[in-house]
Amino acid sequence: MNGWVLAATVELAGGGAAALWGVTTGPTARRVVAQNLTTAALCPALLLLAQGYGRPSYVDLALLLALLGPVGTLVFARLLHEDLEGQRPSAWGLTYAVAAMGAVVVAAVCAATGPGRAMVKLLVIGALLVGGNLIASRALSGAFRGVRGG
Amino acid sequence: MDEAVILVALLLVAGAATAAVAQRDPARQALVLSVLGVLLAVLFTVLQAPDVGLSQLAVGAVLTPLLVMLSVRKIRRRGRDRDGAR
Amino acid sequence: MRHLLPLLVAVPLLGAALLAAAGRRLPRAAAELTGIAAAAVTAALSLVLLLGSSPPMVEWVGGWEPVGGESVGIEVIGDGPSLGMAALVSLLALSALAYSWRYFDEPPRGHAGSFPALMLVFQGAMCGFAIAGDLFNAFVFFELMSVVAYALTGYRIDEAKAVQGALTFGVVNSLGAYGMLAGIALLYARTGELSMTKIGRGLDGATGHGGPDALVLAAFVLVFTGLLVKAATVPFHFWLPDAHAVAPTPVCMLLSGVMVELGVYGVWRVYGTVFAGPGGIPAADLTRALLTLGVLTAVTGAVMCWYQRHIKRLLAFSTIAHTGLFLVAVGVLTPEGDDGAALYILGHAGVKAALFACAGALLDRFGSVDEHALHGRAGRLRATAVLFAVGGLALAGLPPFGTGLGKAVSEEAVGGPLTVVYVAVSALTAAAVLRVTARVFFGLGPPPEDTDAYETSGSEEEPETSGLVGRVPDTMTTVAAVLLAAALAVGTVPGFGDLVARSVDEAGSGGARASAAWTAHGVLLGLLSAVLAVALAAVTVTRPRRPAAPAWTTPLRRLQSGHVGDYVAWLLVGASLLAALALPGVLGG
Amino acid sequence: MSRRLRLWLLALGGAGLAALLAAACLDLPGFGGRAHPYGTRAVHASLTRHTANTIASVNFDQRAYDTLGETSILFAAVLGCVVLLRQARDEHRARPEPARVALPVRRYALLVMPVALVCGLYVIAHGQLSPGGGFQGGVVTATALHLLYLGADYHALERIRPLGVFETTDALAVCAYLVLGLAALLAGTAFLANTLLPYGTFNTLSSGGTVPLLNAAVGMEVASAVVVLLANFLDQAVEIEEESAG
Amino acid sequence: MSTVTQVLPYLVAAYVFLTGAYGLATSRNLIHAVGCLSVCQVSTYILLLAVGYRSGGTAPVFSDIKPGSRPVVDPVVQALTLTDIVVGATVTALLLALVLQIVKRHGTVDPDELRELRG
Repeated sequence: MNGWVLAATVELAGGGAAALWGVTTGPTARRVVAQNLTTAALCPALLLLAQGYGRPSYVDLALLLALLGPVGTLVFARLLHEDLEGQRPSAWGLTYAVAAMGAVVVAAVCAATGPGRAMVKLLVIGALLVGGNLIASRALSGAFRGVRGG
Repeated sequence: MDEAVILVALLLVAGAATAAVAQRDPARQALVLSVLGVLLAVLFTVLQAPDVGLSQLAVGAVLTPLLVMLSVRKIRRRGRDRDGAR
Repeated sequence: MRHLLPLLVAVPLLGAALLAAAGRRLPRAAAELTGIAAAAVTAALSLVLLLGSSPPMVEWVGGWEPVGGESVGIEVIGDGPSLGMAALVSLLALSALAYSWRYFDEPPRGHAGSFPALMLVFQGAMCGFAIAGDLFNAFVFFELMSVVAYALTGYRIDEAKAVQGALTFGVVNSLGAYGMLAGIALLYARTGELSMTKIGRGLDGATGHGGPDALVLAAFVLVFTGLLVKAATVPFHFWLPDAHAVAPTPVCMLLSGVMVELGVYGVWRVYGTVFAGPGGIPAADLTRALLTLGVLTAVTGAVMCWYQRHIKRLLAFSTIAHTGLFLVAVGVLTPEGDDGAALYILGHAGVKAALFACAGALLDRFGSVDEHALHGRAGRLRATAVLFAVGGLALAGLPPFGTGLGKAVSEEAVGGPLTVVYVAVSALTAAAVLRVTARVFFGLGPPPEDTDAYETSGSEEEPETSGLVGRVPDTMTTVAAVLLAAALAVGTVPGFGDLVARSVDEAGSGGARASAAWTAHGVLLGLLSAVLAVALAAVTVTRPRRPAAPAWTTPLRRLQSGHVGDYVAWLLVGASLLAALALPGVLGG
Repeated sequence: MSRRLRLWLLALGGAGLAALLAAACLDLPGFGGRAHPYGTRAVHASLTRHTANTIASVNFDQRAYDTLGETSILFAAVLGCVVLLRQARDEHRARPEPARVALPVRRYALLVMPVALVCGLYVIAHGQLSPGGGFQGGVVTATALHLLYLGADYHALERIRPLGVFETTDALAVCAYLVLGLAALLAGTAFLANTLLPYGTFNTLSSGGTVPLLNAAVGMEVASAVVVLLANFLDQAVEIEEESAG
Repeated sequence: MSTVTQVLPYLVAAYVFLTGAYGLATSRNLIHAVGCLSVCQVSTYILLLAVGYRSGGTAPVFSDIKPGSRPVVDPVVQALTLTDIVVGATVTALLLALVLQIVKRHGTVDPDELRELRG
């Protein structure tokens, strides 16, 4: 029994199910938002798991997800911008809530790790996660409006 | 306890796989595939395979959706050009 | 010596990588010469290794020699059949590269070397699959050869049929390969090993009480589904005509000549090493499964072959028919059967590649491979005409061609009513080829009427050269002639049959020896097939009206729908059928 | 074949296969079982060769021959895609219009690109120590470059992406892998044997003999291969047009 | 552990394979079909890793734990899965390239409308 893993399980079940529901129903714009929030919901779960298993090396997964997840969303925002036009797919309340949760998780894991190189890595992940999430949301709500041929 | 988290991840992956098949529009399928990729990465982590998880993140979350979306875009652009030429 | 085994893979891959790296700067001739050189070195190497393959060699790549019988490395097998297949692959790849000499127009801009490079990777992959002694390693090279084959099949992107055929090929074969991987995973779960011999021993050790269980059956079905998809066995065969009929001719030579046969070889190798023990699938069940599927395949292939007008597609169906015959020979699980299949494969590779080479010459000369459209137009291609006719007769198993010897030995092995299948199937496929010869090259008989809508026509195809060629290049004719001569040599060189038989039996389980030489019985049956083929072709060509296809063939032809979804459904049905055929042994055990 | 008939066939085949697989699942050793003979041997072999990440040891040492096949699959697929997605006779290239991207997104892309590149290289370099390796890092590195397309436009990406160089690197990396294998053979051991270099100190960057070298070759190969692959798809999606579409 | 957890991972793998095959056979869009093929492949990842899992084990990566201090899961299946993922990505790319050419030459992505090869 391990509190970190339990937290990760809850986060995974809640975030994963919500993301799955969001990405399979509704208009395309809503689905892209759900895809974006998947990153934000599952990246903290990966951090919690790394902590729970006592394996600092698993943190690399969270790092890569925080880095690549928003890139994936930007791909959709860029290549689906025609579908997104006219709709304003922004769920800012939800976005901030999920970003705040990510920040809380990073802070908790940081507290458990203690200062050092590992903590710097965690902070980088936190920054990438929150920043990437907000930027991707911004991109979804019309950053590529003018894009035509490119 | 460890088994519970594996169970949750497995069920989510099964659900995402079903959804990916059920989405008949390729662009929407690509969205589900990218979520499936991330869920798989989590499943691989809980199965204690971080190497595979990293690989799946890199491929499933970005590369495959990007390839699919570029194909979709090419087809749409072609359709638009055709309509315009008519 | 055994350390050189991995070079069969490394040399062509190195050649391909160098070609791809330098392709932007190399002139075309230099690129093609490099390709031929790499293929030739590999061929020479495989022959040298083949000569030294008795007793069989085992190499552990990476130097992970077993300690106390356990190793963590990958096993590579150098015995007669594996090196024989590697040599066949290399020689055929060499002739395909020679055939394509200065041939294709328009290599992609700045990629003069890409076609020979892909061919070299294809060659390396097939060699790697042939010598693999580790099940997962076999899967890796299986997948490598598939991936290259998809790309090569779709090489002519301007051709609508080519890209469709390549996609069908890709989807069906990938699905089969994933099935195979799942089967490997099941075997790993049971035995915890990946080397074929160790898995076999693990299965035997795990049984202890009673024979195989559902796990072994499922693993068997999944692994064999992958292999049988490659071997184009009914009902996994639908992709083959769609892909082989549209691939560039040199690629067809490799696909039909040896890649499909590698599927049969895989069946032989995997069954013999993994599933033959008491913990595997009982011999009676395998025989039942392979004979049923093999006969179905042979008959379906032959009937479909007869009703084609697209010449390359006709040849592709004849490959299916012959693969069915190989499977039957392997399926009786006797040393004679193995010898017969080996000789038949060798002879067939030469003959089928030569026939494809001739069909390619037609395509480049006339921009069509349609029997109806070409009626009487190819009269001036004398050399090609002779080669095509001789190829047709060789396909029937006319002594003393290698196909005839292989057929005779196989018939001896299977015996009884199955002999009829051999005679009829080889006669029917050969008759189709001879019919084409008579109509296209000699203009005999009235032009056939276009009646049936449900078929693939071969007209309006792009030639593979830049524009139609005025005369068939000498290289193409020479390659076809050399290939036919090789097929002849398989049957005529004294002692060759026995040599093949000895090396196959040495590698196969049991160690029983069988001899493979001409018998009066075999010669007579070969002559019978050839006479039947000529008669059938003559009757069809000379009778004023084409005999209407019997009603029962129409549904058979409708099954070949070109729809990838249908093929996937058939793949699942085939896997279930295979399970049902092998089920009694598991229930009885 | 009609849709209905296909569904029936599918149901038949699917039911048979499902029954078979379900029966097989019940016969499988229970999930989480203890017996993994090969796995145990692999861990032991990895430790004797001073490779901290056993998966890297399996990939680049014990089963390096499989990885050769895997690398070749990627190499062949990229070569195949270059051939299949070439500009056909009836096509031409059109210059895409420059794109206007919102400023925050552009800033983010330009800021994250170097971070992603460093991350990719880190994942490659630590392949034999921590989770990761040539393949994972290679994909990340290649993806990082494409942030320029997302944050700016295709023209900007084309300027930092000399395609010929990447194609050559791709092929040369495969050559390097093969040459390392052949070197071991020439040195008197077996193909791809890890005996050329000292095994070094456990858990340091230079440990594991040839493992880091093979890992680096694969990383280089994957990074360039993915760049070339995406370039061909991007060309199709953005630049290449058919003549008749005018 | 209950019987359910003993076999569930394998059953999920089998289910995913069959689901993918169903989607592939009934697909009306070739890009969708290629996606379904990659779903089929996902089942092999799950199966391989489930086979190699060991209860209470951790990854055999010794950069942050001492060798022998904890039980480890099977590294071989992980290496196999890595290879498998590469294969999947490349096959997807190659098949998508073919789909693009089909669209150009046939003008459709619906397999029902491809009528060139039959009989």
